[in-house]
Amino acid sequence: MNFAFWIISAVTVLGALLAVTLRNLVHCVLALILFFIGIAAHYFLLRADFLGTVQILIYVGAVAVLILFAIMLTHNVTGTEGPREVLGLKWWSGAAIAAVLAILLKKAILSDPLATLLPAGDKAQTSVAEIGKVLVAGWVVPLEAIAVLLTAALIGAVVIALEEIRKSR
Amino acid sequence: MWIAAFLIPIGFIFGVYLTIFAFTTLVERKALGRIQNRYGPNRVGPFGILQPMADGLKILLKEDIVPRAADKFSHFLAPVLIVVPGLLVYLVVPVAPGMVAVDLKIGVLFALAVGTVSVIALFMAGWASRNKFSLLGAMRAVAQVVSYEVPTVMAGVAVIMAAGTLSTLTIVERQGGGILNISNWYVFRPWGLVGFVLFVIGGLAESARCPFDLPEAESELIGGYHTEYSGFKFALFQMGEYLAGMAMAGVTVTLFLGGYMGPGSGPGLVGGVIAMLWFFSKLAGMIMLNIWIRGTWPRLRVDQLMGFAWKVLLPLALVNIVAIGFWHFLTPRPLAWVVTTGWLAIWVVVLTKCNAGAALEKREYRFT
Amino acid sequence: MSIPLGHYLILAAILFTVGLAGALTRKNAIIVLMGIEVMFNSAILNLVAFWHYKHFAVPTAQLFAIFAIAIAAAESAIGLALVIAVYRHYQSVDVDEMQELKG
Amino acid sequence: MDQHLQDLARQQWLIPAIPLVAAAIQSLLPRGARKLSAGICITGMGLACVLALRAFVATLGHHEAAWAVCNFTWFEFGTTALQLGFILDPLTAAMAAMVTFVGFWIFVNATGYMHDDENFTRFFCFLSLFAAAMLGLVVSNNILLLFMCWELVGLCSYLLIGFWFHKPSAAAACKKAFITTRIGDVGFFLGILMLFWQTKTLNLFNGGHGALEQADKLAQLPGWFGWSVATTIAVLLFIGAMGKSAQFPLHVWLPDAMEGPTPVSALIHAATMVAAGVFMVGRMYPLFIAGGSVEHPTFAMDMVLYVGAFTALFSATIAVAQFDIKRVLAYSTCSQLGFMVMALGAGGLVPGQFHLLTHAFFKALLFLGSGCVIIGTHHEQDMRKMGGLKKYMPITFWCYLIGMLALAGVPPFAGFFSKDEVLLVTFQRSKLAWGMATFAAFLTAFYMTRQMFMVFAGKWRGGDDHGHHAESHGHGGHEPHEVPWNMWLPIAVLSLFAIGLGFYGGKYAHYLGAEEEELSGKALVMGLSVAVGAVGILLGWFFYGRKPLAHASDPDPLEGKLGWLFTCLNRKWYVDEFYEATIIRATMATGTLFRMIDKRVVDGILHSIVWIVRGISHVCRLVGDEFFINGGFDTGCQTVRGSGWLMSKLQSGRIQTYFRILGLGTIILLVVYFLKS
Repeated sequence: MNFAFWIISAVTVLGALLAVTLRNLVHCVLALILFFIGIAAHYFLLRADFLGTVQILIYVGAVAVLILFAIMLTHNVTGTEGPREVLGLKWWSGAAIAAVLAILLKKAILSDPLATLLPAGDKAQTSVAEIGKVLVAGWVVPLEAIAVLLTAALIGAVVIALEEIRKSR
Repeated sequence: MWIAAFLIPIGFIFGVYLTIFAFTTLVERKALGRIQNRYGPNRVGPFGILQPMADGLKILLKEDIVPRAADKFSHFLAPVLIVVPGLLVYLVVPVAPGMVAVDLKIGVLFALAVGTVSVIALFMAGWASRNKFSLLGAMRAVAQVVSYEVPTVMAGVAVIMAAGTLSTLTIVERQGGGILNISNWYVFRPWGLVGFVLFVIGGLAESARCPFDLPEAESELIGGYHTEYSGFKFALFQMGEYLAGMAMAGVTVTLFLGGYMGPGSGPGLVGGVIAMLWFFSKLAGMIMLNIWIRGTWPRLRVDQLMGFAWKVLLPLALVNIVAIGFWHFLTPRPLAWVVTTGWLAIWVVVLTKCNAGAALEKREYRFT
Repeated sequence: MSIPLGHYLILAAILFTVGLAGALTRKNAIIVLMGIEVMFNSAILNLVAFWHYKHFAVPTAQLFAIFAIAIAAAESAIGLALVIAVYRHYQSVDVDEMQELKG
Repeated sequence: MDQHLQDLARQQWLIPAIPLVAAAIQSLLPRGARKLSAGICITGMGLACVLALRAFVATLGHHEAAWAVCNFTWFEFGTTALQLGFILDPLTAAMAAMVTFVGFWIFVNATGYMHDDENFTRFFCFLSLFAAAMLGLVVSNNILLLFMCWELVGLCSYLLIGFWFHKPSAAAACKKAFITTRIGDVGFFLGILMLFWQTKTLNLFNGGHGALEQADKLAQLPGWFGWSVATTIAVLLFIGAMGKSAQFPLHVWLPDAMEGPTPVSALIHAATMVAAGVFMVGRMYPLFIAGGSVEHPTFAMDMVLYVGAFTALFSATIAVAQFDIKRVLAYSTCSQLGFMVMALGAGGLVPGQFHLLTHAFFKALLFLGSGCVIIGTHHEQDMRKMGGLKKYMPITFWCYLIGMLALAGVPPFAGFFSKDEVLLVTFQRSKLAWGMATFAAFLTAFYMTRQMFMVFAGKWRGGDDHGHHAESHGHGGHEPHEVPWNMWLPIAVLSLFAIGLGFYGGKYAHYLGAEEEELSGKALVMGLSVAVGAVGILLGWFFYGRKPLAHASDPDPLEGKLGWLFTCLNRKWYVDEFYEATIIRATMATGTLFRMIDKRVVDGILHSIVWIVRGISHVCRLVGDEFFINGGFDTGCQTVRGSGWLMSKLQSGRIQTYFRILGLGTIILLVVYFLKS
């Protein structure tokens, strides 16, 4: 069971790393998609199936495509990155900060007693229906809020992107 | 041991569906021939039965050309990604009672989610071949798939609300019973019928077949996103396309046509076999429907296609959800029938009326 | 034999820092957005891990996760729209060139 | 009667006012208004003359000295009030009448003399201004007003002497006149100050507590050099008089004043201005005699006496050797003034004043006569170039003769009586002075006859010395011609007075209120003076009448006799040269000395101070301002800008920088968290 965890986390980390370091934008997106699928797999491992599918549906289906479209719109079609930028002070400082943060987090996690908590065993997995019921019953207001937020985001994105067409004509 | 438990369904899926794919190509060409008043392929083997094998062999022997400027990695990966979602859908399609590769509680959602992956594959294919036409074709395909996916999912929501569960098995079970295991099919419900139509149209659009086969419309884009592919990759593209089509057909069957439910299908071995027979016959029927449509309907224009998806199908799907709502809460059955059919009829009229202008506007030619 | 929570936390931490490093070092705005997406997902993974190990019975965690994913999606949509608009102005998505809002 | 006098006194100020107004009007007239200007001037003088005579007549009838004063407040500041006043007494009345009458006729003569001068209007404006000043001096009862008019008179003499300012000699002469009189005025001014200081009032007669009424009180107070205050004031005032009346040390300006037109000389240097000094002494007489008696007079009286006597003798000697017709008369005036001063010094107020009056008339006559001669001979002034004018200018000759006889002291004429009185008084006082005076009288008679014969006898020597020049003009020498009526009428009138005035000597004494007293040795003095006069005339005839000069270039007969003495006399005893050598050089020397001191010492000090200050300021700028203030300030705002710049770097607009800062922040928080736990 846990070797699946290692494989999937390896895949996820690889995806993330590649997404960040690759030169070719489209390859980055593909790596990112791999990363998203890795995360979805983790959700399945953690027995949060619904989340897994939602993750795939939203991220892989929508966000990845969105990013691809963004790349298409803002880049020359070849999508190749410009000349490899010199690893200036900026690059090193960024990496240094991230590394230090990683060390500190790791130290924090290891020192915390929670780290050694073991899974509670195979209790009944919450079914999607349950989630649905709770969602609609207890969390209706947030649900509606999220709905409004998403519509607003939708309209906002359209307005920002569209402006170009009206202007160009 | 548990690995074996995994391998058998995978083997079944591969074996069954791939052979169905092979023969669908043949049947399609013969049917189109028939529609076009000509014989289909009948040279290879009796009545052209061996034509698929010949095609397969031919494609295997063909040289696999990769354009120099192409993006090696994604060029190679694209065909694979197109095939995978098609196959993944079959995991959740119940062939016989209890016989489903994986009985996911969120089967339907999984099937639909996986469908979205194909979008990326299309794009990668188009983009990787560094060809303006293929890129245009890919962009069109992506746009089309994405815009038709939404109404399809919404239509599926109606069924899920009716069945109350996402698991495909339970949905099929719910459609059983009734007169000869048929009357309970969702297709015989008003909202079910609307949902069925939406699903069929969605299915055609997603697999870019017939009226919506703009991406690789020969006359305009010389084959769309898979122009640069040749040899086995091209075969994979064909396979992916057909599998996606059949996958949508399978899902349609499970959701609306009662899956393996039919007179005589039951839990036992014999019932199971009869159920499987019912399932595959319904599947064949749906495929024939696709081929039939392909043979008869003209290709849509891009703006008509997009307009149709967002201005007609989506509203209809939302209306359908409302209808299922009425159906669910209006306890006296006939009242439910009247209300939902009336509601749906009104909306159908309204939608066709307000979209009439857009859809059928007279096309003015610049160079008369 | 099963995996302790610590592993997931470390995994999430690593993913988060990788995302942060990406966001910090890369010059391309879209890559930065992707970095941010990675950070988002690592956070949600962390949340789900905690849910799985401590409050398995309670479904609300998943709600939170869903809401978080929804928000992340909206955010990335807006982000990308902005990037497109900025691109129109700057004719490039180089983060360093977008300096006009300076002190 | 007294009320009438009081009214007249109150109208006294009109006499000077009318000529003043006339002068004001004339000053506004354009150069072309010649007739109008002359008319205004003469009418103004005529009116003043009428008023003066009216006042004179009013004072005649009184048995004792008719006397009225009118004081009024000029202006007040704070508690002290400055008062002015006018006086009507026999002295003033007589003097005013004389000045206006003689002035009138001189103005009439001037119209002829200045006939072809283009600044005609300006000349007559100055004349009326002068008349106003003189009359103001005469009628004032306030010593300050007197001093003001005194200065105005000095100014007018300057203007009139220097009338032909384009002649350098005239310009120098008017300056000389003005400065010499100013020197005298300094003494006068000190006297006024002392008088005011002691008596606290400037009015001479103010109902009891006027300046002069306190003379006896002043006599007791100790003044300078051991004299009493009164004597000191008297001495100072006399110095002023010496300057104005050309007494010995300060007489040098009078001969040079002849540069002015002849009517000016007649008016100013014969009749009026020079008489002002004598009049002022007469006016201030109580101060002079205060503290002393006839037996042992005060020092002031002695001083006046001997100065007068010496001046008379001295200038008479110079007059003998002069060739310019006007210079002879100038020196004669000088000696006659010496006689008047001597008379005053000898205690004879009345003889002095009476001689002043008579002298005014016949000296004005002589000057106007010389004016006529000059016009007649076309501006010829050198007696050697004249001669034989008797036949050409008969009227002028006869009037001039009368004037000469009066001056020489021939009995029936005015000059004899007044000079005799003077000699008589001097005889009482001091034999030395009387001897000098008598010799002076002899010299006077001599040089007057010399002048008569040189000018009127013999033949016309005009044009001789230029010899060939005259012929080249083709029509022989310029024949002298008789002067028009408006020139010889005045001298005719004046000659009448020169004859008749002498008989009124006794009446004049009574008029002035002096008590009649019989003086000893009257016959001796009178006889001697007549004899001396006759001898002088005979000698004059002997040298000059018998064989008048043939040519202008002939040497003067006297010159042969006297030799070096004659040239010495002609050079005016080298007094001018002496002054030039001593005083003027001394002042020039002191001037240059002070200039050197100023240049070296004062400038030096100043420059060094300036240099030091500049140095200090330079240092301050360098050290203080530049280094501390600017430096401090600059560094201050530099740091502020620097920090500002630093902060702005943070807001660099690059998103990733903000991200990095964010990361840094979280790291720090974590570190703190670890450190704390």
